[in-house]
Amino acid sequence: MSTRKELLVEMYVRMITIRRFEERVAEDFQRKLIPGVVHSYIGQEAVAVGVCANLRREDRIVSNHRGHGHCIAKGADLDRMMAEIHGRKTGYCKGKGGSMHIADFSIGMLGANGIVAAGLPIAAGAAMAAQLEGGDRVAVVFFGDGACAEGEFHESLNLASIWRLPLVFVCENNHYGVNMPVREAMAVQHVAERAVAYGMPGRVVDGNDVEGVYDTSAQAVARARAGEGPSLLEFKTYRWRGHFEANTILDLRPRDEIEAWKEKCPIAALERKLVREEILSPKQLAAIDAQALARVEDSVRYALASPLPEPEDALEDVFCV
Amino acid sequence: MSTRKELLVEMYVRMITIRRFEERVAEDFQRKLIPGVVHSYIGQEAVAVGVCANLRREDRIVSNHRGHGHCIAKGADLDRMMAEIHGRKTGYCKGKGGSMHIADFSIGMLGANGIVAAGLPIAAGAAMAAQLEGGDRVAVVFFGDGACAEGEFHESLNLASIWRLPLVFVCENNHYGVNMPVREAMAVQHVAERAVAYGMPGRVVDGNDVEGVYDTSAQAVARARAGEGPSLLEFKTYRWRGHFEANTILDLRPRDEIEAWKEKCPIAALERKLVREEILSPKQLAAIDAQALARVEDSVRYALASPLPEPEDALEDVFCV
Amino acid sequence: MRSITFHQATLEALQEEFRRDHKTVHLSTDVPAPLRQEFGAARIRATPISESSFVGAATGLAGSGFRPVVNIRMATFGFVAMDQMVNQAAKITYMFGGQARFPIVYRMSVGAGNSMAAQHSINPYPMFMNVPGLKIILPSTPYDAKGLLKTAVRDDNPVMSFEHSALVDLAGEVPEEEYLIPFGEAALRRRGSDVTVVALARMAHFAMDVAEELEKEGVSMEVIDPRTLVPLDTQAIRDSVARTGRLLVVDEACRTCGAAAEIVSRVVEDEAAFARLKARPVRVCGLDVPIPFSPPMERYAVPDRKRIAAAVRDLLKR
Amino acid sequence: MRSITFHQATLEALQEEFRRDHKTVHLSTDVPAPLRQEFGAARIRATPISESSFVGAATGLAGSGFRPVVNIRMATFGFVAMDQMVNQAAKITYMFGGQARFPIVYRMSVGAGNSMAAQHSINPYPMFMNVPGLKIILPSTPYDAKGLLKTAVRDDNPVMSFEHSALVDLAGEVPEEEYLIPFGEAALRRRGSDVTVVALARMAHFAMDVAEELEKEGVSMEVIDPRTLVPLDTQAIRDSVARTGRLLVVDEACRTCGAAAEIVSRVVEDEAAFARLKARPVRVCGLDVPIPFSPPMERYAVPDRKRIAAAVRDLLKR
Ligand SMILES: Cc1ncc(C[n+]2csc(CCOP(=O)(O)OP(=O)(O)O)c2C)c(N)n1
Ligand SMILES: Cc1ncc(C[n+]2csc(CCOP(=O)(O)OP(=O)(O)O)c2C)c(N)n1
Ligand SMILES: [Mg+2]
Ligand SMILES: [Mg+2]
Repeated sequence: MSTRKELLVEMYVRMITIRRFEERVAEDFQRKLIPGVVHSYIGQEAVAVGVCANLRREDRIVSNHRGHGHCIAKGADLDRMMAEIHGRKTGYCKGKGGSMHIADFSIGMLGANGIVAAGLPIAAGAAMAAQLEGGDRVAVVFFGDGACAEGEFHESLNLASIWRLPLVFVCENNHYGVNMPVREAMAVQHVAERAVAYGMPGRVVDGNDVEGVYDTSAQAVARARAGEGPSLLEFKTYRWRGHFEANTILDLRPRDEIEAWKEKCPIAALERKLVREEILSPKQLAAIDAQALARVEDSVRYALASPLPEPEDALEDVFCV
Repeated sequence: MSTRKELLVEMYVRMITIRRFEERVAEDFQRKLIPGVVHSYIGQEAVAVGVCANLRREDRIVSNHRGHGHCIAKGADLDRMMAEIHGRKTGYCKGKGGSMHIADFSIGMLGANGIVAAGLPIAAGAAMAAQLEGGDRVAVVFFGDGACAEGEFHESLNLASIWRLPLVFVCENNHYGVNMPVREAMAVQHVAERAVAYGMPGRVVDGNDVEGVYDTSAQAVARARAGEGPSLLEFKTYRWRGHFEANTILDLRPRDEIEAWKEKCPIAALERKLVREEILSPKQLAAIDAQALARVEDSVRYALASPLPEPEDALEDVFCV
Repeated sequence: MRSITFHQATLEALQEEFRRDHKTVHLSTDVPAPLRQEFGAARIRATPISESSFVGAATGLAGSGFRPVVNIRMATFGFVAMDQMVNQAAKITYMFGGQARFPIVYRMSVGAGNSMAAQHSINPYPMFMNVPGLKIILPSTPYDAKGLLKTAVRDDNPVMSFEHSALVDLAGEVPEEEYLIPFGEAALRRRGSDVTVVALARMAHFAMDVAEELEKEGVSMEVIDPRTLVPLDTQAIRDSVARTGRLLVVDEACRTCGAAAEIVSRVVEDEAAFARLKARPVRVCGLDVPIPFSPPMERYAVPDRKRIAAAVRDLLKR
Repeated sequence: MRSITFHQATLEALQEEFRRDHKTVHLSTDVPAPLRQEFGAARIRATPISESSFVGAATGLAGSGFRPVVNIRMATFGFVAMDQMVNQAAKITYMFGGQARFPIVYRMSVGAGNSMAAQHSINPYPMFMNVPGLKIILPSTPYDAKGLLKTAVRDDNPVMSFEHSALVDLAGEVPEEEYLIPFGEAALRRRGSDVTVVALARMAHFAMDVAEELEKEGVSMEVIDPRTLVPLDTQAIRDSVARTGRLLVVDEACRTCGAAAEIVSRVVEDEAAFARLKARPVRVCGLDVPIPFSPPMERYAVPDRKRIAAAVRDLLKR
């Protein structure tokens, strides 16, 4: 297969893995196997995958509360992710972080974050590190439309632009921050319009079209690698499930809006394309899907077979020694 | 005299009063009569005066660390200002606030502020109050170019725009935040370019031309009164003195730049105009100046004749009862 | 008497106060539907996720004659608006020489117990106790929550209401008739003669359970719930210790520089209480660690009934 | 030995550490010229006035293998970046299960005495002591400032250095040779047998003056300067109190939930120290008020030598 085709297949593998992972997490959460809260990435898979397909292992990403997709797209290990989500000792954070705080520094995944917009300054620091290192590493930060109202959005875009940091700002505009529609949270139509306030390029792209996501972020990443500075990319997308897997917050979004977006499923779209362009047959697709599902099931088995932390483990890691 | 002429004279009176007040404050600070620090407004008089000439007593303003000019322009009492700056019991804040925290709620001056950009959200609240009151009151907030890098700048402009608050954002771009040139603090040329990120009008104006300041802010104030929402005005100006009256921070700005801006003195420009258009004779100007000086001298006498607070007064006003 | 939940009690408090005073306004990222319905979108505002802006706006509103109630939701979200609370609202009355009133209520939910991990399980009220100019309430029952919150809305100063997330669904008796609870009056939850246990928020319930349990062993525990931390009813605590001779303070917040340290200090620095102490005062607090996610560790990081009982038994050995 | 100022000592500390480790970087709104000259504009960055962004960037730098030093200047400016310190940097090592190191130094100047009024005169270190995951140093001499700051730069965790503005120009002996001061070791400033005075930052100097004065009255004061608050050398303080039987804690920070409350609590909850106490422990702290501007009130709001001496005399009456 040509490189482009390989890329599409590879992206498909990642997307379907995220989907199956998230479905299982939601299921296990409803079955009360998972403590705390989890924010599902279902519906937004094309963004994480399309962006991260441009990244190398040594590039760094910073994520937000809805971070599972970013982790998987950057190459995180499903077993250790699932173990962390289940609060096991074998998890990425030894059970200290849970869904909202998964990180894998060895693959440049600098952490999910429970505070809206808090990842942006951290990513600016990671990009500054890349700049000081002198190579062509880049950093990418993922955040939602809701985060764009926070001061740290502004401060980080400003800092990145004046220092020409090799940083790509990826706004996943899923049209809501919890139940607040983004059109009520800002007086402009697109988040990316704000790029002009920082003298950086801004792009608005269909976030459910993984190829479009890939191509747009390829440009931004290339620009960053070339030392030409940051970009602001806005990917329009939608989350299929409630704000998080818990019934403490009602989902007030219109039913038909949700259904309409499900019709625009990024995975189904890619499947159609792969079949249409005869890159993969429906049978091959099914096999990949089955494999992803098996990987996810393995990860659950791994998690459930892993020990819970000892209570006294709580005392460790406050400081590193 | 026609209204326009009266306006120019009135603005001249205010500007020269600010100038003489600030000169005296600087002098008394150097003579160690004034405790703490004071941030001089000299050079920027046209901004406060041009803007506030559009305001009514019941309109509200919020100021920053460089607040004396805003106070005087809004109609504050020189005696109580000077007494406060000298830490006297008769001062606006009973000596508790000093130069950086002068307020006079009775004339809608909601306070200077020692924290850069902290006044912007407070002003948004004052504007929201005006909106809830249902009349046509407006709020104005003054801040420097340096404040535009803070998150609160962004958050407040966003909040004001989505709620169409009757608020005028007045950026006094004096080209530096302490020694940081604004061109290094942002990647765009004008602060006002950022207005597009909030769907509000932005204007860049010569801040040393009081008429221009007046006319531009008249439009913004009218817009706010009409319920059409906020505006971002940027007035280019310059401070003549160091960041504050204390030698703990060096002034690293180029000497010739400072001198060049002194040539563009907003008061001298207005004086030339008043004489040229035969609104006032040089003699009348001198009389007004002398009167302003006398008012300032009176205020110093008032301050110095006023008692210092008792030590135990420190215990009062933590809470109001 | 009828029984309602903590959540309902706080909602009722706001409804009553918002009916009473049309200058009240409400700001939060998620709008409480009953308030929006009754008082309209102008007074009950849905804000973007920009806490500094709407916490700061509350100060401007208050300084302009309104009485804002800001629901920050989880206390952790308040850190991005910290300056507007501790450096502006807390100091502004004082800095301006008392010339204006700043009636603001900040509501924040706190507490561990739901596996929300380090950022979402904090109890930061001790940090705010160190900031003069903020009143602080910490109710543990629906009754107190309603009465204190109503008082908070009427207070002319910034008041922070910390509400433990594990108590939200707790039901308790609340009269139909209106009432207010003054600040600075501790609730004596249980009389006892052997030991004074000062227990905050959720810990007050744990302490009551332990008191019942230990009664069987012949231990007579006095349980005091301060209810408000600023002002703190120091006298009630000192008097109690002067009677029992023993002090245990139980707080879920982190130990170092916590509320418990303050309470211990206020007791021991009092001549009378100090003279009567039969044993060293003891603190049972949250460990000095961020709250871990996984339940076994999370449970270990905060006080439980067992730890409280053990501390009481140990105290009585002396 | 040569004598240099506190300011020079901290500058030297950074110069030495920045020479030693090229992964060190410096972020601040105003650039220290000697550092910029020696280490260049890439490592010594002038930031815009946007504290959240550069305090947060320090975390990203640290997580990427660098060792940032952030000079926030006045501690009060740190409140706009509070989340990045207490909710990110402090918790991140823990939340991520210790998989990465976050060596960050935050420098903040604190303290009243210059008529800078409420917002610019604060001592917020007690607030940060309540946050697990932050180490805290509070030097009072040029010698300590240099030795502790060097240790801070080499520490693999977030360290906050609080530096009292009134001490900046204080001169003191500092050796030419390199040295480090470990965290958690209090300095015994003066041996004495009648009373233990634990005094923080500027107050350590006041306490020494008072000790000299009271010596004439036959009073033997022991003066302990903890130097680091997290970790705190609890043992040294307890041991001293066990010897003297009397404790006075002097701190300029606000009293409620302050460092003094923590120190008092750590002493009284210790069996041995409690048993030896001859008198109630006493705190002399900053009043629970925002710092007022005008000098007579400002002086009244913070402890002075007279108040310390009076407290010692009073303690010895018992
Ligand atoms: C500072 C802060 N405020 C509020 C919250 C609560 N909160 C968590 S996620 C969220 C919505 C975020 O919306 P968006 O950025 O669009 O991300 P999405 O959930 O849509 O992916 C909110 C309000 C928080 N975590 N942090
Ligand atoms: C949050 C915060 N950071 C830093 C400071 C210190 N500071 C006081 S004024 C100032 C410069 C402000 O520049 P600008 O906004 O342009 O106002 P100007 O002084 O030029 O009038 C700085 C950095 C502060 N007061 N608050
Ligand atoms: Mg969203
Ligand atoms: Mg400026």
